[in-house]
Amino acid sequence: MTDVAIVGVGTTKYGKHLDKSGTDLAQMAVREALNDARNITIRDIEGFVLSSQNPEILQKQGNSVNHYSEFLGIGAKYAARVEGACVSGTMGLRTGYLAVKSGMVDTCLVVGVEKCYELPSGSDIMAAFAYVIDRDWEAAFGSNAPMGFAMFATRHMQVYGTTEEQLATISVKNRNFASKNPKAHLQKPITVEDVLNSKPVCKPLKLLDCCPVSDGASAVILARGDIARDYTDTPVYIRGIGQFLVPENVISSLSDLTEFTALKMASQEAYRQAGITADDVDVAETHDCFTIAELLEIEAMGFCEKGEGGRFVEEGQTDLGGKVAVNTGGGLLSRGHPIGATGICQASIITEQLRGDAPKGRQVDGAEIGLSQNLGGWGTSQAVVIYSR
Amino acid sequence: MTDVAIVGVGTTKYGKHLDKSGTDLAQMAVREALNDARNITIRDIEGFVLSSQNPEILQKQGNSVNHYSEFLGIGAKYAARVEGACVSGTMGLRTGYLAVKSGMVDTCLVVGVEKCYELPSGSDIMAAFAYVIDRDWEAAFGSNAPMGFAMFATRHMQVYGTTEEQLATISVKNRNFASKNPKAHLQKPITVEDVLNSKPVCKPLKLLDCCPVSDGASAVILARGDIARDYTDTPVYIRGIGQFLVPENVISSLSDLTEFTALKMASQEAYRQAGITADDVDVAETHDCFTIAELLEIEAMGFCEKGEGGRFVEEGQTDLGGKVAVNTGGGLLSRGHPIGATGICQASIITEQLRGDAPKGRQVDGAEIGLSQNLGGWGTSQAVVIYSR
Amino acid sequence: MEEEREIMEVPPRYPNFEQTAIKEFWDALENEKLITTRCESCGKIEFPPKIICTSCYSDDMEWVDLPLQGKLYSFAEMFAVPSGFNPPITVAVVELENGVRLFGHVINASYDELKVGDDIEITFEEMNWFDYKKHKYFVFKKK
Amino acid sequence: MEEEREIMEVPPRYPNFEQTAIKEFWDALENEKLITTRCESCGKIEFPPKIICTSCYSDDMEWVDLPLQGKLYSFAEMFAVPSGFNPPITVAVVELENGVRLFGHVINASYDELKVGDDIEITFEEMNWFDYKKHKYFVFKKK
Ligand SMILES: [Zn+2]
Ligand SMILES: [Zn+2]
Repeated sequence: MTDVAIVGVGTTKYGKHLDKSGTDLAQMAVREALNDARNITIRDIEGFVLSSQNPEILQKQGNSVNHYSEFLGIGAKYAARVEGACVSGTMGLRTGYLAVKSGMVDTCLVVGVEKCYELPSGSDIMAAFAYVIDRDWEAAFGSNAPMGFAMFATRHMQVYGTTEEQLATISVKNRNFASKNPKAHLQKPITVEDVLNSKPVCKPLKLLDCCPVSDGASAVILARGDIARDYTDTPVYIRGIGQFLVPENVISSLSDLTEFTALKMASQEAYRQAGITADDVDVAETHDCFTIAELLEIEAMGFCEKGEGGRFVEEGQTDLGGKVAVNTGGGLLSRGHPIGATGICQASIITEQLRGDAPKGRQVDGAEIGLSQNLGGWGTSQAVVIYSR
Repeated sequence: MTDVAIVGVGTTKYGKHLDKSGTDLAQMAVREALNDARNITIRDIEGFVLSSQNPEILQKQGNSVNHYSEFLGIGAKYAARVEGACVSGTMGLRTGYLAVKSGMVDTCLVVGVEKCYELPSGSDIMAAFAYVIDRDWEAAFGSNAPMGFAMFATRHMQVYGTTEEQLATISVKNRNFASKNPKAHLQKPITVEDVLNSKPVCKPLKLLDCCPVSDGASAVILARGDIARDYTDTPVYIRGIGQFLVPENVISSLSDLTEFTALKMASQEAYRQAGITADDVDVAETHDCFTIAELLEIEAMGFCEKGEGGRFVEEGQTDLGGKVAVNTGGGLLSRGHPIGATGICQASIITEQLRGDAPKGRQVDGAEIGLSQNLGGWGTSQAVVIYSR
Repeated sequence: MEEEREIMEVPPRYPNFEQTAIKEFWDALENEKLITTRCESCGKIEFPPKIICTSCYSDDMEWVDLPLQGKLYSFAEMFAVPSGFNPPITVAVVELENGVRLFGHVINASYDELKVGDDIEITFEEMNWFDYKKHKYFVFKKK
Repeated sequence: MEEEREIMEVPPRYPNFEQTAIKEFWDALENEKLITTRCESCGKIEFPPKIICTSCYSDDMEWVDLPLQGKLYSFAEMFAVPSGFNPPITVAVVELENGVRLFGHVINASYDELKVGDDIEITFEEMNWFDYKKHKYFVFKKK
């Protein structure tokens, strides 16, 4: 079967876009992706995947793939809106990848978008996000996104001795990267003390352990490997995609709250397809919706041993010059997390890294193998992508 | 690439299931599909696609693919919730097909489900359905599903002389089929007069030109063609799937309100893949959400000429013994339309036909080539599947 | 014979007239002017208005007036309507002289009084919106 | 330093206690009994209760009592809570003696007073629900 390459990427700034609609943001991201590629117009693209998590509640708009197709001017012989809560972006990327890989289409546009600040208040936005949680068995009792990850944090801390300071290190590192990314939502550097002193959201997690709410859109154009160079001199190839969804959704149904079990399986599958091991990864964008998530991810993907994540980040092994640079775009923690867009943005950041186009202070020297990892639910739905030039 | 076969199908009765949740209905459909196949348990299935249109609004539940995975007990190495309004089911079927076709998984469960009657009133349900319409440029002025199809009906009637009696014929035929389908929502036979005398919903469409609101779930198990006979003696193969989404969504943006332009393209693609023409189709399940829709579909798919649909149905060409039997399961008009489930149910009805298992009065003698057609939006998002033994 | 089926709510009627990249459009309506965007790069006139051309993807968009005359392209009469409206409502798609099509309410004719091709004039009326205020929007009048 | 971020609403709290295939479960709670389903075919005990076994797909399910003793598996303390709750709320996952795990509120301890493995007793308290009435649900008490 054909290879699949990324031939164009685009992303809006992430943040509060009060004067832009979801379709405005999507148009801006796609415009950038079309300009990033060459010899391609919107009419040349055969497939269209839209990743958006909850436009129904956030924007009071359904049938989003058709709604967006009108505003993007795209006609498509394969089209789908793909949703899996926070992993919507990479689920969509993988679905577009399958459409190209299977020969169904030669090119596919994958757009991730979330428009949150259209709702009148922060409370309404948080209520919208709580829809991802099982309604009857968990959300009914007040559960929200920080809660589930705090449960992981508590148990990891008590079983392995992980500290709040170690978690804070992750937030500080990612903000430092974001300070060099003009498209990041939060760009002002912070210290470990800032994180520790920020107000509690859900103990043991504090405000600066949590990603902000962001509007934004990101887009990638996929093409068959054998025509990729028609559209760019620097195609970035998808070498493997692993995914796993476990039959666990309510927080009390999860088999182990010290690890992302589904991620172990997804990453092993991605490595197998790409013919690599964790040691080969030079740069990774991971799903740090909360600091504890990044820690669990570097363990599950085998960058360090289980339980060793705290020490590993403390040693700077996930910073530039460490064993593997993690979240050089600023991560969800600082770049922001417009839900459906996140997985697509990760792909665009890895593309920039593998082209060698990231700015000083963020570029990983000689990066050859990139990885992106995106999750949904309580880490119960996971996807990992491996990329190289 | 491998062939893809349907090796098991299951569907709940469609109708009001006041004491069943969406997950209850999905379990019931999957149980039937597992029992319909052999040598397979839920743990043997590698992929999982969930098609559900609007559980966010209808059930106040997001991340549905993970929510359902827990209740279905399915772990999956490819998983996605696929949504495209009323075409969600066939979008999901095609996405599962791609996952098998590309070699990513050997088997894939595709489940379509919609639970509507959890909302407290019919008004709330109708409000939920109106989310599929463009919010700012159409729904804001009161547009609803019957409205868009009534616009097609008006223009088709004025341009081609199609009559309300001809449209009524479609509803009568489909109810007659439904009277022999114990899983149909509405089973009591009706007459042309009943249709003409039913109260106006949106002129020129009356209540019996419109499908009811239904709860229900349907499931199919897909397998690689070379292992299909491990699971059934009567695999039904997917010979082609064509899809088209046009960049038109607001009713005033549609280029032609006398035809389903996207369906002409989707059906031609499906025929091309299967190596057939419209004349080869023996039995078709089409998306008759409103009577006018079935008429536009038989024209767009080439069963008759454009503008000739009214005469064609009047002559009984879409009934048993006619040129092509259409909606032998009762159609959306009578079987019901639990949105995300519809495309999957169509596949199960065609499977039954091609196995020769439909009851007398519904079975098409010697049916060899089956077709299902599903749409979203104002017919602007279309999918067509061709099946044979 | 059939079970009774209640019909119709609708999502809150939503355009935000202040926080939008097309505020000019809503402001113009308040002054009974109907405008949309034209791409300065390829000339495409689009409705609804866009910030980027859906054809050539230029972001060089200008506001232009739309003609206030057109012909009836299709129509329907809604008996089941969302709360906030009084049934029946006649709605239509109207094709303007420059080919642009609009969707809206017909204020002076019912279904049986209309036929495809009828001459239509665009005028303006106040409607209820999500902000619980009345705002002007265009409507159709059979000539 | 950071912009202020308001937190938390939640969707309406929803279980429908009448129109459900697991009415026995909700009725039992009203009587301060905690039950769930056991598959008579393979013996699997599942929580939440199911109408069909997620393992062997039998629909031969029986109601069984759950033990009212367990150990703290993990916990958190929510300072930002949906309307209808008073922060802070301590929440936990508790593993019962038979291995089944439950999620709920801890009513007699804050975060700093708890550790993984603590002995927990299940008791019952009234909570507000979507029907604007109070209904009993299980809660956790540190021994
Ligand atoms: Zn242009
Ligand atoms: Zn069992």
